[in-house]
Amino acid sequence: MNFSQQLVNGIVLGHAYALIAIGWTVLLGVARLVNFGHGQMYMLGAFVTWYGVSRLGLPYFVAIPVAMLAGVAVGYVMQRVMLQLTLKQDLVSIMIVTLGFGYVLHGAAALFFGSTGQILETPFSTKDIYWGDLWFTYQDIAIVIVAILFFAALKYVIDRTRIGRLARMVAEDPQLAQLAGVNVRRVYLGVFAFEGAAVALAAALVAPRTPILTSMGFDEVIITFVVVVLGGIGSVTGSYVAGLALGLFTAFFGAFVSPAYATAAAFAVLIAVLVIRPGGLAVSPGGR
Amino acid sequence: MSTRPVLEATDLKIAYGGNIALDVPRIAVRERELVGVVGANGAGKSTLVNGLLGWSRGSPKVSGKIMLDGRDISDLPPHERVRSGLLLIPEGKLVFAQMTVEENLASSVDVPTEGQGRRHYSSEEIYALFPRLYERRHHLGSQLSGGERQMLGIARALRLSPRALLLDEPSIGLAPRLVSTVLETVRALVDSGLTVLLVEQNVRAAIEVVDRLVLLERGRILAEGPASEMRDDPRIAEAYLGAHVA
Amino acid sequence: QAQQPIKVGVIFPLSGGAGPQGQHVTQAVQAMAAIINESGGVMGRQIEILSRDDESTPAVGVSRANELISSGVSVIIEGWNSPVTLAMQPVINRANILDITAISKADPILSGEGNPLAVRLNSSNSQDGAVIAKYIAGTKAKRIAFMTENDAYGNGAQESIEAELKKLNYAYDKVAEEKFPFNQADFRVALTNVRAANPEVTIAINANEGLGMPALIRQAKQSRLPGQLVTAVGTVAPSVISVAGEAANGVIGADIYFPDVEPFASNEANKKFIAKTQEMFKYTPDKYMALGATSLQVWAMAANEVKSLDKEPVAKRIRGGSFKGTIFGDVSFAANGQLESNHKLFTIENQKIVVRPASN
Amino acid sequence: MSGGLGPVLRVEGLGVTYGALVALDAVTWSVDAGEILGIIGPNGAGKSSCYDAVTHLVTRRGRVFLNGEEVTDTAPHLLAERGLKRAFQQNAFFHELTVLENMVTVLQDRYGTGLLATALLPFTQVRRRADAVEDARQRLVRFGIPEAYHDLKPTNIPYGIQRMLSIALAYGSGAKALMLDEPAAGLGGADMTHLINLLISLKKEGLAVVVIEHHMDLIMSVADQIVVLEQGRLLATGTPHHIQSDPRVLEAYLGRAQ
Amino acid sequence: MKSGIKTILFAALATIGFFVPTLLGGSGAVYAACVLIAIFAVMSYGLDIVVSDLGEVSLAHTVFFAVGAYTTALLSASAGIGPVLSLAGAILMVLLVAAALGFVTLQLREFVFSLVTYAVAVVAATVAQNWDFLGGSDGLRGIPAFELPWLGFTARNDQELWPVAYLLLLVAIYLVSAFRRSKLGQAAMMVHLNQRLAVTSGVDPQRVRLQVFLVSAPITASAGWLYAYQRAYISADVLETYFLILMLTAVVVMGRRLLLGPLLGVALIQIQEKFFSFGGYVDKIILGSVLILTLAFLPNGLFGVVAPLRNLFTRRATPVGKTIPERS
Ligand SMILES: Nc1ncnc2c1ncn2[C@@H]1O[C@H](COP(=O)(O)OP(=O)(O)OP(=O)(O)O)[C@@H](O)[C@H]1O
Ligand SMILES: Nc1ncnc2c1ncn2[C@@H]1O[C@H](COP(=O)(O)OP(=O)(O)OP(=O)(O)O)[C@@H](O)[C@H]1O
Ligand SMILES: [Mg+2]
Ligand SMILES: [Mg+2]
Repeated sequence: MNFSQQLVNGIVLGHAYALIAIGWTVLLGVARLVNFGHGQMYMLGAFVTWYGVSRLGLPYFVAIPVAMLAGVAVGYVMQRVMLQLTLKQDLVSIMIVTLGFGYVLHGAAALFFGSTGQILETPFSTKDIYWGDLWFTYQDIAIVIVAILFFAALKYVIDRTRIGRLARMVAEDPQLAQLAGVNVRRVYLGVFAFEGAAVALAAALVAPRTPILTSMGFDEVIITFVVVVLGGIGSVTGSYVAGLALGLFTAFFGAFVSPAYATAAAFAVLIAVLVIRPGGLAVSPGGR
Repeated sequence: MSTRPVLEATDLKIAYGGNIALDVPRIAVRERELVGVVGANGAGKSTLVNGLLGWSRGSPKVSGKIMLDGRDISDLPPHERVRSGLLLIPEGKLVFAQMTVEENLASSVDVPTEGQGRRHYSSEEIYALFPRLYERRHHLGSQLSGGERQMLGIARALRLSPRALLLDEPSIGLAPRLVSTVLETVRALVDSGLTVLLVEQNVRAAIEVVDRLVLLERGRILAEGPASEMRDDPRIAEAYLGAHVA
Repeated sequence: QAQQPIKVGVIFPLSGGAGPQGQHVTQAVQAMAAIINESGGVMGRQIEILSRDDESTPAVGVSRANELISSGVSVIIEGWNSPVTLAMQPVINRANILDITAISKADPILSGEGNPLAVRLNSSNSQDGAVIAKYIAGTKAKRIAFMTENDAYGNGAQESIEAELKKLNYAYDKVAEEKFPFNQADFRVALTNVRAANPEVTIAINANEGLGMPALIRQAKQSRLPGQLVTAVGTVAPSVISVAGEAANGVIGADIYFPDVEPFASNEANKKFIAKTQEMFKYTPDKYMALGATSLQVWAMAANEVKSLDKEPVAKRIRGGSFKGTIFGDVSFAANGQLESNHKLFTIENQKIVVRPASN
Repeated sequence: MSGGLGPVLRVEGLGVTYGALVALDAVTWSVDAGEILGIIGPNGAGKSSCYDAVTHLVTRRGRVFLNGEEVTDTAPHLLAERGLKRAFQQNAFFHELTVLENMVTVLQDRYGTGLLATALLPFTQVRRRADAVEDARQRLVRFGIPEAYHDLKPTNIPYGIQRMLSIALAYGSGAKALMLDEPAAGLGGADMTHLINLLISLKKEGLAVVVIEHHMDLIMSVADQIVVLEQGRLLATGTPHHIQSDPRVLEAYLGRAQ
Repeated sequence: MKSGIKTILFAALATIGFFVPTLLGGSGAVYAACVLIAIFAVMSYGLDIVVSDLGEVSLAHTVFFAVGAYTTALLSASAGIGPVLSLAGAILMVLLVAAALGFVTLQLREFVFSLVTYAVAVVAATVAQNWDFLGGSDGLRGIPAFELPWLGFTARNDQELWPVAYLLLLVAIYLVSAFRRSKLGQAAMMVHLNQRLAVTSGVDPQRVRLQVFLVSAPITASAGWLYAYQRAYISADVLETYFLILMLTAVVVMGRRLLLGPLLGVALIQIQEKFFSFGGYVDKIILGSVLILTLAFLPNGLFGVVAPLRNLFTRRATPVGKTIPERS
């Protein structure tokens, strides 16, 4: 086994996981909403980027914001439809409605983009870096940098700014938030639009690593779920750490044991962790 | 004391399902006035103050016209009414449990710090009013005692630069010493320029501070008048001023 | 009554990851049906194709099979995923309808448990193992690595390659063996392990043509995997090459059907089939399509001969029997219903499959 | 009745800490059958924490005795089974059920049938259910919740009635010791009178009642004994009369003499 | 009293239900569809009491289904054991599994609970796919026909299997309704709606959760039991999301806590899939849209649309009568 190469694999993978999870971290932790269509939104982000780059001939850097805009639109529409459920905080229904959106997105994307595999090529993904025995791409570097910046910015916004506080107020008690002058609907719409943009950005960055299919998205939603819960619902730092830990675990479990059982093993560890610490890895001050 | 009403509602009718919980032809609060609303449990006091803001945890049907400083606000959603200076401190849950006292007090939206009759309260002023909150400022809302929550609820509303304040039973859960403190604070706030509609169960304490008193029963106004006159009203005296004192 | 068309059921995945291939196979069957109908049909009757989508899900496949059974089909041609085939077999068998498996590779399909009169056209794992083993022996490479899909197909394929190597008395070192799940798309971790073992030949066994195989080929190239990359029989179709792009160049594989290579190139039945498919669907058939079409062709030949549409006589004619003039040329079936096939090695050059002349 | 055999509920050296904050420190009190114990003290004195400590909802120091038996380590739901019931300072309901259903539900320990019995003897279940509904109605009325409110959701009835419902739910199918946390908060007029009558009738039944209250008229008129807490510590204990004139209590809690 | 009328009504409904396939023409496809609807409905009822009564979204019910199916397959195919004993075996096995799972998830709530149960399903799928004892990814074959020799009963096709499936369905529905009226069902509701109040009313939440699991799992497992006979082949695909989504959708789409909700939900989905299919993708769009539209715009579920009939099907059909309005 090549330890340093696996370390690189794990770090890149971990940042990719964290990046994919970021939208849901905000959604679940900050606004106490779930989105089981997250995986399909990821898929859509990847395909819109791909369509922009390889069919419309847009530069990668233009295709990314286009994909993010598409994500915003989808997120907005979803929340617009679910607003009543959201205001009622009917989580079980929200879970299933978002699952329904995932289905619709998958079906529609397959009809529009077809169901054959595609490669999303970017100026970074084709540039390999060989460093002694190590191999990675510029795309990998971009993923790590963007993930770190994104998480830092998010942490700052949620903890220190008014927008973050607004979202937390709405998350806890939307009706009480109204009395503080907060436009609750707008916050919900905004949080979902953010989720759409964030997952599209993640897709545009991470999807070039592997071929893309319109039927993908399942693994992404599961990984996200694990990251968010393991990180302690609501904790931005927690989900960064959990994402990184999951990436490293996947790499080293694959290296020492077998990639065949990596997912199952990750889940087994997750079960163990949650049984011992129901709140996940993060410690929030004062306890939740 | 000016006579122009700051807050005025006409033909206010509120119904839950088919049941009319409130039917008030006119109620008004003038500039720098402290109006008390009293009545038995279920009389519709909360329904009234919530209705003025268009806010509810249930889903009532509200009709009627509500004016704030001569401006019709009947069609505004609750958060817009809040932004234009009409503040409500509801009954029951008042604080964000997952936020610290400090965060609860940090302003959530842009409100004019000064404006037509609006008064801005800095955190220093707030902490001076409620020293206990200062001691607890790093605690989460969920860790506060009942009385501490009540104080934080009032303090939060003050931070939003109120023009008129709707207070629903602020004395619930307060130690006797604090009840008078809070009511005196409310009186002082009014004297310094605020307009307040106060719902209070503790009539004996309330009548000491209010300018006018409104007696609600089954959703209707039964009596209304200056505090000094109402004190002698038999309907008040008998039911609320010491009938049960042993 | 005699002029009522004969209904033929076709069940493949038409949606999902395997959807595109399933659609192509269905089209190939339709092309073959057109050819048969033009030449007089089966027992003087026309064939009508009823196609269904199994969504790669056994439960859905079973539903679809039931549907076709109650609409009165005389034969069902099915099978992309082995579990779907295995689930449908007992249902079709109980309804006493002939079941021809075109592609699914699992060995139990022919075990007789689900269907005592099973017929399958795609090559079996053991047939496939031999050709790869022979190639390895030919290269004299000693350091061999396996990257294997961790399921019945992948493990079976690897086993049969190793068994064939043993039969050849070929000594080698298995320097790495990486297993991964079917839907894996990121092989960097596994490749890092393989690369560290410095193999001379790496054998990739991955039937996920839409995702896994092209991903594996690309990432192997990018990570500078040393030695020769060899893919298991039938896992590299033109669609894989088109996704893998330039990274596919140099990869070695083996397969049983190449539309434009001898002996197929001059085979009249094959030429007709290719022409028809191109005419109807603007598409040059690949192996899977050829297998689907041949399933129908063989069934039609057998039914015409025994003058019956019943399951038993037709199945008995096919199992252990020989047919002349099919798309695959003159073919014969083993007694258990397995089509005997001929393998050819190929190399990918300039993103095209080039059959290696040395192999037969 | 356990009369004569010592206090129904006794706590010894109860202490609660939240992180660095000592919310309750070495508090001891007891209440007999047919007695009402009042607990008063400034906001944040640790009164509610004291209840949480008694009912084992927080980790705490000290010992708890119920009917003379030590129950310090008994699980919260078992305490309830043994007759120690409590209400919360914030109203607690089953929000999606109606008032009546709320009451029927807490009577399950008396009227509920096991799964097997329900499946095998459906008619018995139907009968018992009907009995439960009838009993629930009567109990609600007794606790001051008129029939008109029985079919509404708890949050849709006036706050004062909600308080009474909380008490009724806490009492459930019966109790030996009942702990109420500010039952009069938000009550006025006739409802207050009703509450006083209710407390007195519970007391007459031989129940041991503990009441946290800020409402001085109420507590002074019904309590037999009063415990005053301040900053987690016991400041004073005694009869209402005694407490009302204690200078420490006046200073810490009651404010200027009334 | 009213309950008498209700009993008669339900009996009539149950009798008519048996003849539904005949009324629909009695073709093979109809029987196949009806048997599957019955099996999947039973499967969903197990989940229903966890989702609707305990208020937790369990994603591990496919595991219970699979345990039922695999146990049956192993017992009947390799050990030659008949349906009655294989049912007993399946229930025994699933009780063990459910107890273990219930124990592990005692402390967990909401998303965390959902995730852990999902994790269990993924681990189970990996085990099923790789353990040769369970047939690995090729699955288990050779399950014999459903046969009760002492009754002279053999079910070789769906038509012959229908009485068994229908009986199983009736039993499941009856059990669920009994559960809801029992102490345990009420306790589950209490824990769901207000745990603190439940505790101070003498309910032990952890025990209730565990018990609900132990009631729910055998219901779902018995569906797996019959499914094994119906399909005669079991593989790891029973742990796939197909069944999970089917169950979840069925439980919520008609409106929650309706006794006949899961049955009607399953029927709706299966009928669409079997008789009004527009291909995988369009079907996905349809199913997704139905979920979105019903849950987002019909607060009482699809069934709320036919409100006048509702009282017949409500959970608390007992003499509390009209005094208890439905949750909205
Ligand atoms: N969400 C609701 N749905 C239905 N009816 C309601 C709702 N809220 C209040 N009501 C009814 O409206 C009437 C007035 O209630 P309200 O809460 O305004 O009384 P209140 O005077 O504030 O009483 P309290 O002093 O107890 O707080 C009551 O009869 C009550 O049943
Ligand atoms: N969960 C908790 N975590 C941290 N501190 C807490 C917690 N619960 C209560 N406290 C603190 O403990 C102290 C005592 O609280 P408690 O609720 O017992 O007061 P109380 O006497 O009931 O007051 P009130 O009359 O206002 O209800 C308070 O200062 C409160 O802030
Ligand atoms: Mg009120
Ligand atoms: Mg308290």
